[in-house]
Order: sequence, then C-alpha cells, then structure tokens
Amino acid sequence: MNGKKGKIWEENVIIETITRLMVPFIQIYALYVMVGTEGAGGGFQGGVVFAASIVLFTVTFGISKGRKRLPESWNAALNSLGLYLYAGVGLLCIVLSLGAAQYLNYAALPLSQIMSPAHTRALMISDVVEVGIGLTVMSIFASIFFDLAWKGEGKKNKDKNKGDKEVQE
Amino acid sequence: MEQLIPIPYRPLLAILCPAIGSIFIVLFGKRPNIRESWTMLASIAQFLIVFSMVPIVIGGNGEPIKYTLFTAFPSVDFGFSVDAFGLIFAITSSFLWILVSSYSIGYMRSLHEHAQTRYYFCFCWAIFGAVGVALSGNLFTMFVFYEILTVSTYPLVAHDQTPEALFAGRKYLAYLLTAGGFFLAAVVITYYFTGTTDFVTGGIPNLASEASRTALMALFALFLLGFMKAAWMPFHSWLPTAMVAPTPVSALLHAVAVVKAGVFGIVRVVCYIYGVDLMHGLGLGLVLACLATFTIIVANLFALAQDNLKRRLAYSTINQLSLIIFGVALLSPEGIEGAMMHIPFHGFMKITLFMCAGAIIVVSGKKNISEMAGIGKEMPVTMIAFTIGALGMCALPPTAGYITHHFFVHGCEEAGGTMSFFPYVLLIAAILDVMYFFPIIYTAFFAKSEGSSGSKINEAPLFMLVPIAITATVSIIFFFYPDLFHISELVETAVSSLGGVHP
Amino acid sequence: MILSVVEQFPVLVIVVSLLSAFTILIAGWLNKKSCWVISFATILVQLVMAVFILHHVLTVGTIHYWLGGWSPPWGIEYVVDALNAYILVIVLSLALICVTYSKRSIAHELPQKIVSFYTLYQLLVTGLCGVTVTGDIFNMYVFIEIFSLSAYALIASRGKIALKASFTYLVLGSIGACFFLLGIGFLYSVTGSLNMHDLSLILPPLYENKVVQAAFVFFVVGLSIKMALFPLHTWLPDAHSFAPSEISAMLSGIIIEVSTYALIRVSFSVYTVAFIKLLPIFDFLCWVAAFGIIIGSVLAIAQYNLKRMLAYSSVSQMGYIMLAVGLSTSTHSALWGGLTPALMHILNHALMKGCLFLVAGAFIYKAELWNITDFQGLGRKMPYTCAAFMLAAISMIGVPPSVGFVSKVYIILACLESGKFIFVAVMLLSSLLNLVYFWRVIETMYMKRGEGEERSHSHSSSSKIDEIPLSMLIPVLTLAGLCIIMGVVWLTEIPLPILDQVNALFGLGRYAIP
Amino acid sequence: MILIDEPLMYAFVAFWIIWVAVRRKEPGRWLIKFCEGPLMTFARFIDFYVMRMAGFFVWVSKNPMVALRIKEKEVRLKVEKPVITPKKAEEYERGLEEVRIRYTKELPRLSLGASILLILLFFLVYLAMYLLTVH
Repeated sequence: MNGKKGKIWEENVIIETITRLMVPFIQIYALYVMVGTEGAGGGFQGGVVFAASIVLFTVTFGISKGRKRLPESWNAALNSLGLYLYAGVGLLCIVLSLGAAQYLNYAALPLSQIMSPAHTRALMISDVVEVGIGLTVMSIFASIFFDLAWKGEGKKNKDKNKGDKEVQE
Repeated sequence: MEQLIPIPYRPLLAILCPAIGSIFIVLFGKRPNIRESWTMLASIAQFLIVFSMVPIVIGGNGEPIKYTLFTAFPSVDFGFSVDAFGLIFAITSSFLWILVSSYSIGYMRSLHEHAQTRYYFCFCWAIFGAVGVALSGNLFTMFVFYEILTVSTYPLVAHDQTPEALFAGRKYLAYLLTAGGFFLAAVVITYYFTGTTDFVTGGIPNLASEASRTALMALFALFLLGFMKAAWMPFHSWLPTAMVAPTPVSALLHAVAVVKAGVFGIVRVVCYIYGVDLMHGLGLGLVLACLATFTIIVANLFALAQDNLKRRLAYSTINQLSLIIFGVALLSPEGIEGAMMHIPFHGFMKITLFMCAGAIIVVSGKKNISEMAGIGKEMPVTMIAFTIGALGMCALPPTAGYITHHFFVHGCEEAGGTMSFFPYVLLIAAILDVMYFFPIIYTAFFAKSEGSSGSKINEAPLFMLVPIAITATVSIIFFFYPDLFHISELVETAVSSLGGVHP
Repeated sequence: MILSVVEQFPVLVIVVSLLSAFTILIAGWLNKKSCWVISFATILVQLVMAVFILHHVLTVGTIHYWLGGWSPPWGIEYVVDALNAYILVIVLSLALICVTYSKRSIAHELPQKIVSFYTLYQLLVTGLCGVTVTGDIFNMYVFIEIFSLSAYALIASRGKIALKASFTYLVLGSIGACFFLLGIGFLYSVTGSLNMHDLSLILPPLYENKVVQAAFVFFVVGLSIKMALFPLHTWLPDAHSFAPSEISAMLSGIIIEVSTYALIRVSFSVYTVAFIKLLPIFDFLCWVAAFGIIIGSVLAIAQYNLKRMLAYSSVSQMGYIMLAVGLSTSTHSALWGGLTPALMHILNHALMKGCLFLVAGAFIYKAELWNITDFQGLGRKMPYTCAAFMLAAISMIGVPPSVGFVSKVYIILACLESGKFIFVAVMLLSSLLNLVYFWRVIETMYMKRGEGEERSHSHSSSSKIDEIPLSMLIPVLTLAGLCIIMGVVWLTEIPLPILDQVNALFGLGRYAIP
Repeated sequence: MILIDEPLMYAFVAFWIIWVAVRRKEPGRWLIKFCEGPLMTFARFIDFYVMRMAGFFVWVSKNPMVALRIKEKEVRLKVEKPVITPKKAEEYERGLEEVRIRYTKELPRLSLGASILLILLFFLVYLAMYLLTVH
C-alpha cells in the first residue's frame, strides 16, 4: 500500500467531522427506508443505505478502524441473523400453527387477540421480514466492500494444487 | 441329499459354491493351505450338487429343474432351468474344476507364481460364470453369466503382468466384450421379436412368424458374432494369444469353460431358440457347416506351423470347437448328439493335453516342441497321458474322440443331401490332426535328445500328476463306457425331444 | 386446508438447508469442526424428509404446497409428484455421501476454506432441492441460479487454474441461465402466468404461436448448456477436473442431472407431449445425443488425467440420458416406454460417476496422483478403493448385473421400439469405447507394477496397504456396492412403479394417447 | 460312409508310422513348410494390418484435430513431392514435424469464444428448425 504501512488516506478534519455527523443520520434514514413506510418493500434499499454508511466510515477512518467497528465475525453473524429473521418467521408460522398453516403464512401467527390476520400479515412483511432482508443486504454489501478493499488477506490461501500445472500442460 | 437340499434350490446352490468359496479364498489369502483347501472344498461341493441333479433330470423325462430368482422383464426371468444339455456342460466344468484345482496347487507352487490369491479368486468366478451359463434358463440369464465369465477371466489371462500378457489380456477383452455387445443386441432383438428369451425345446415357436427371413438371418449372424468365444475363424486370434496365461488357466478356461461356453451358446441358439426345423428352413445349417469346415481346416493348417506346444494345442482347440459347431450344423439327431457329447469328451482330452504341457513346463521349462526330444523317457506318465489325449484328438480308438467322430459321420449320413459330402472334410481334418500330433509323440519318445540328460525319471509333483492320470483314464473309459457320469444318457434325453430329421 | 406433516416437508427441505447454510457460517467462527457436523446432520434430516415425501407421493398422491397460503397462480406453489420426489431422493443421497466423504478430504485439500466450503455446499444443496420441488417456473430459475452460483464458487475454491475453469463455467452458465430467463419472459408475455401447471393449461391453444415456440427453443438451449449436452459441453471438462473431488462428483452426478430434470419438467409439465410431437425437436435431440455419446467417449480416450477422462465420460453419459429422453415420446411399452430409461439412467449415472470421482479424489488425497499412467501398483496399495473403482468402471462398461447394464438394455429396447436401429449400434459402440478408456485404468492399477515394486514371489511380501481414511472409504464403497445392488434391484423391477407413475403423470409410455 | 471314412484314416495312420519308421522323417514336409511359410506370413500380414488399423483409430482419437492435420499434410507431401522443388519439400517436411510435435503437446480445448459461438450456432439450428418446420 504505497510503501507506507496502513495509512494511505490523509487525516482531514473536515471530512472526519462531517462523516461523524453524517453516519448516524444515514443510518436512521436507512432504518426509515426499511421499516418506516407502510407496506412491503424497502428492505433491500435500506440495507444498501446502511452499508453505505459503513463504507463512508471506512473510507474516512481507514480500513482497520472500519473493520474494528464491524468485525468479520459480526458481519457473518448479522448476515445469518437477517436470514434467520426472514426464514424463522416463516417457520414460526408452521410451528405455532402446529403444522396447519404453510410456510410464510403470516396470517396463521397467533396474534389474533391483538390484531386481525390481515394486519399480522402486513406487519410481518413490512417490518420483520424487511429488517431481516435489510440486515443481510447490509452485511453482504459491507463484506463485499471489505473484501475488495482488504488486500493483505488473499495471500494466505496457499494453493497446493500441483496437479493443475500438469493438467495445464 | 434329497432331504438336504430341496431340488429347486440346487441350481442356485451349485452356482453359489464358487461364489462363497471365493470369499473365503480372499479371507484366507495369507494362509495358502487353508486358501487352497477352500478351492478344493468349493469345487467338490459344486460337483456333488450338480451331479445330484442328474437322476432327477433323467428321471423327469426332459423336464427341467426350474428356479427363478426374479423377473427382469415380462416373461424374462432371471433364473435357472436345468435340462439335460445344460447338465452335460455343468458336469464337465465342475468335475474338471476339482482336478484343475489340484493341478493349480502343484503348478502355482512349483513356479512360485505371484498373486495367487487373485488367481484362485478369479478362477472361482470364472467357474461361477461357466456353470451359470450352463444352468441358465434363458438367453438373458445366460448373457449375464457370459459377461461375468469374460471379465473374471481377464486377470487370469494377464496374470503374468508382462507386456506380452497385458497385450493378450487386452486383445482377449476387446474380442470377447465386443462379442458381448453383439450378443446383447441379439438377445434384445430376440426379445423384441418374440417377447421371450426362454430356451424352448425345438425353438421359440413364434420366432419364425414374428420376424422376416432376412431379419432372422441377420439375427443369427449377430448371435454368431456374439459367440466369438467359440473361436470360429476369422475371429479366433484371441485364443492363441491368450495362451500366455498360466497353464491351468489355458487348460480349464481355454479348453473347457470359456470356449465351451461359446459353443454351448451356439448349440443353445440352434436347438433351443431357432429350433432345428427353422434352421433348416432358413438354410442356415449349411452356412454354419461351411463356416465350421473352413475353421476346422484352416485351424489345422495353422496348428501344423506352430512350434510352441501350447499354441499348437490352442489351434487344435479351435479346430475341435468348430467340430462341435459342425455337429450341430448337421441338424440331424446324431450330429447334435455327437456335438453335445463332444463337449465333455473334448474337454477331458484337451485338458489332459494342456496339463501335460504344463507339467513339462514345470519340470523342464520347455515350451517348444523342437526342444522336447526324448522327454518321454524322463516323464513317462505325463507323455503317455499326452499320447492318449493326442489319439483322442485324431479320433483314434481307444479314446473318447473315436465315439464322437463316429457320431459326426453318422450325422452327415443322416442329414443327407449336401451334407453327405462332409465326412471327407472330417477325414482331412483327422489326417491333419495326425500330422501335427504324431510328431510330438514321436519326438518325445523316439527322437534322441542332444544333451545326454540321461533317462532319469523326473516327473511333476503328485498334485499335478494325479489329475493328469485321472483325465487320461477317463478319456479312455469314455470309449468303452460313454455313460460315465451319465453323459450318454443325458445326451439322449436332450436329443430325444429336439426332433427333426431332414433328409 | 389442513396439511399433514409430510406435506410441510417440501418447503422444510429447503428452509432447513438454507438456515443450516448460514448457521454453518456462524458456527465456523466458533469451531471449524462443527461445520461438517451441521452439514451432515442437515443433509441427513433432509434425506429422511425426502424419503417421507417419496412415500407420501406414492401412497397418497402429489403434494401441492402453497407458500404463504397464497393460492396459485398468484402465489408460489411447490408441487411434488413422483418425478420430483424420485429426483429429490437421488440428489440428497448423493449429497449425503459426498458430504461424508468431504470431512477428511476437505480438511486435507482446503484447510483454509472449510467454513466457506460447507456454507457453499449447503447452498448448493438448497438450490438443487429448490429446483426439484418447485412448481413455479420463475422460482425454478432462481434456484438454478442459486445452485449455479454456489457451484461456480466451489469450483473456484481450489484457486489458480480452477479459477479459469470456474470463469468459463460462469460465463457459459450465465448464458444458459439467460436463455432460460428469456424463455420464461416470452411465456410470461404471452400467458401472464409463471405457475407451471397454470401455464400448461393456458398454453395448448397457443402452440402455434411463434413466441411460445421460440420460448421452448430458449429453454432447450439454455438447459442444454447447463446439462453439458454435446456440443455445448465445453465448460464441463475443466470444471469437473479442477473442482474438489466431492464437488466433481456432485457436478457430474447431480448438477447436470438436475438440469436434465428441469428440461424434462419444462418439456412435459409446462409444455406437453402434444406440443413436442408437433415438432421434430426430440428427434433432433436424439441425434445430438448420439453424437455426444460417441464423441464424448472418443475424447475421453484421449485424456491422461483421470478426472478429465471422467468428465468427458460424463458428456457421453449425458448423451445416454438425452437419447432416452428423446425417445420417450415414441415408446409405449409398459416397461421401457416413456421416461423410464432416462430416469433410470439419471440414478445410475449418479451412482457410477459419483463413485468414480470420489475414487479419483482418493488417489489425489493419498498421493497427488492425477494421471492414469501414475497409477501403477495402486491395486495392491489401495485395494478397497481400487475395487470400488473397478466395480463402477465395470458398470460404466455395462457388464451385467451392474446398473450400467440395466440402463443399456432399457435404452436399447427403447431404441428398438421406436425403430431407430442406428442408435442401438451407437449404444453398443459406446460401451466398447467405455471399455477402452476404463480398462486402461484398471489395467494400470492392477496389472502394472509400480516402480521398485519387485515381482513378489510369495504372498507374504505384498506391499503395504495404504488406504484412505474410513470416512472416505465408506462412501466410496457404498456407491460401488450400490452400482451392483441397484442393478439387481432394477432387474427385479421393484422401483419401476415410481417411474411408471411419472409416465402416468405426463401421458407417456403406456399411458400415451395413440 | 463309414466304410470309406474309417479305413482311410487308419490307412493314413499306418502310412505315417511306417514312413517315419523307414525314412526317419515325417511325411508331408511340403505341407508343413507351406503352413510355416506362406500361410503364417499371410496370417501375420492380416493380423498386423488389423492391429495397425485399430492402433490408428486410437491414435486419431487421442487428438483428432491435429491427427487429421498430420494425415492431411502427409498425403499432400506424398502427392506433391514429385512436382515440387526439393527445397519446398523440405519445408513441407519441417511443417509436418512441427505438427507432429504439437500432436503430443496440444490437447483439443475450446476457448470461451468458440464455446459461445457454438451455443449461438446450436441455438440457430434449433430456431431454424422451428421456423422451417411449422407450417
């Protein structure tokens, strides 16, 4: 990385300050996109916006700091968590209805004391599922960004495929 | 026996003997004595079971013992149907297996051969295939065993693992598996035409009506190609090449099991698929007879030119196999009778010859006839046995060969027409036989050996000598008493129901 | 509608697998060894479910599962009939065997990438199951992409030249997927529906429509690429030979077969026999397949690298399957009519090729042996592995009573019935060619002595046995044993009623309307 | 029939034995010579060519593209050799050598572009079939 270890960015007070200011707002906006509106949709976009905030942070403060905020393990965990939310709610429908309803049949969730089946459906789709999608998208985008930016790791994979050469010949 | 094993299970059990034996052989691979006693045990057990079916089949008046494992296609069972003809082949191979097992022990140990476990293992499976072919009740089952036989003999042919042996193995497989392809096609087409592949005495009834004349001709050609194991010319060259195998293999497989499976198949197809009448109607008998005659003569001419004893015997085998085909091609009861009888007779005689050749190799390492001057004085028993076998090949009394030759000549007469010309062919063949077998005997007994190795008697180990003596004796007994092992009774039972004399 | 537990299984097979894929990702951070356990357990559970599904389908009838309770054609519907259930069981069985095998082999080959390997593997299984159970054509496309993407990544996982192979596959696979997607688009533009059953109801009056016909062409071409039908097989040899062996086994044994399944599904469930009989497309496919059979075998002879050789052999075997599919509309026998030979060979090929690739992997695992010429003396060193190879190779050649033999007989009977004698000759020739290239390997393994290995005169001095670990050996031996056992089972006609149900579904074989 | 057949056989056997006893040599040397000489040569000739043909097929299948090119060049060299200058012939031979070297090295492998071209061709064939066959 340009000979110097670690730092290729310039410490710039203006950028840092603005980033510090912007990131929370971007993230709140992302949440709004995800769940703030009524009806389905927005999970993906919200996730992307959220990832953008992380990207912005990393660009400003350097990759190691960025990685520290969102460690790889966390990334994997969030990634899976999103999917768990999405698929888990679907499974809940089966489990809570004791197998009577289909997968993703949110109307079957036993929330009838609180709201009507139609409302349950809407709530699940627009909030829970969207959050799940958002989380996964966010973590995937972040990890793509880190993978592209993080150069040093690639060397670790030693390929011991001697056969390849022979085959190539 | 009757109480011990219920009759219908006997064919299955007979087949299973070598299969089970092979497992124990592998398990005891590290302890030669136990391993080899398993071979002996399996072979004896198999022979006893096979033999126990003889009275039932003869008593049952041609009614076969049937055992079906499962049905593979509608009206195509995977199962056995033991009739008189099948029993002849089964008895021959299972009895000779006992002798060859003993002979193998002597041979393999004397030569300190490698990979003996593999050898015995594959031998078992080869016998499994051969007896399976003999007892199978339809073409489909037969094909299955036929292929097993091919594959399991490959390691035996290539046993030496020298480049030459590997080449022979490859050639062997290339010929025989190609043949298998043709055979499969023939089986499937037969099934497609008639809806059955069962062996029916006198031929499958609706075969003639379902297929056109040309189709039947083509189908027969496919069958013939499929039975390349019978080594008819010009598709014979795998057999002499395969002689690089250890001698017991040449003896049992290339004198009895493998090649006889091919001939057996041809007889089956002629008598039990096409039927004598249809064959005659199509004029295929004459075609087959011409093919056989060609092979008989040319194989003999080739045999004349060989100096390597085993190769000469191989060409003699080709000749004798075609003699069997010739017998069937006559399409007359006596001809077919001769052909069926020649399967065990030739088996016993040729195995004697091969085992003698092996004994010579073990004792003196000599493979070529020109080196064998005076060997008769060193190994009198072996060479006397060889002489008996050779006489049999030349169809001279007092050996089994005379009997069948007699049948063939009668068969020609019976068939009449063009066929009555063929005894002269047999005569020429016999003369040629004399021309290449007698010199061997002459060289062995009367020619003077160059080195004065003295005339000290130096015989092969008893493990080898005893089987040789037994087969040679049996070859002579057949002359006086063809009903040994009920062979002639079985043949009569088989032929009596075939019918069809065509003047 | 009240669902029985088994009727929930089609979706659970996929969801469980998907969840497990991401669980592996997390668990891998905590303990790398847990990845294999989770993957194995999941696939085992899936297999059990698949078996239940198969049983349910056979005894009760087709399962229709409406996701989220939305009724088709608006909602996505999973439909499991005899065909899917059968394929599903095959997919999961081989997946289970491969995952068992991978435990040691991946730890040895890709120690750095265990977590990602199992995650991707589980995703691959998810995709394959998804394609199999879905009754919605767009959903099928999505799952095709899921398994393809995982396959690209898995092939690339060994790095270096595998990357190139993966890239070729990626490009060609994407083109194939594009064709498939275009086909879907065409159909949607005409019918406004994506549900297969719904489409099959709407389409018949539109069969003369050029768009509908073009859509079929798109489907055929797209899936032909995916299933490596000659001459669109060019991605396959590299991909097969450079992937980790268990992935090669999956690629050859399952992935291309599932693509074939997709083609069968599209041809007979979306379109119908009536449409196919309208056009000579299946005749054309027969010829293409016949050429593929011969040329694939010939090219296999040319290879020295075992895995490459097996890959070309797969091209030839796909030809068998496609030939059988091509003949399916013109055969009416109760036994070999319709799709029976094709479906039979799908299972058989999975068994044989799975076994062969796993054995090839075993040689690489043990001694980095890639080339056939290096196999000298292996028969003594690795007796069980070589015996397995031998059994599978014998099956490929078609020696009875192996599975290959049964396929061969059934396909030949089908050829005969449809009067195409030339294909009988092709089948026979190809089994000879198979003999040429497989026997070469067997000969080297058993009959040629290794360097420095003296001709041992007695049995005691046989060289040391150096076998692969048990967790790899058991899968290999299982597959090899199945090659023979299934052959006998096929001959006993026990599993044929399943295939008969498939024919009944599509109106093929003896259910065909003359 | 037997009347003729069998006595003739015994007669021959007797003749053979007497001949050997008297002449100390086997009768019918000429036949054996014929078999060992011309007949075996002929048989070997046939066998050799059959094996060579089989070998040729295997050789071609190992690298069909290059093998065909080698054959083509060989034939061309044979045909044109009498008419062209020695220098040119040498050039030809060099070309042939080059291809021969490539035979062992280069295995047929299609590039990505060629594969895509194949796909398109394949697709066109299908499409053409449709548009031509329907109505």
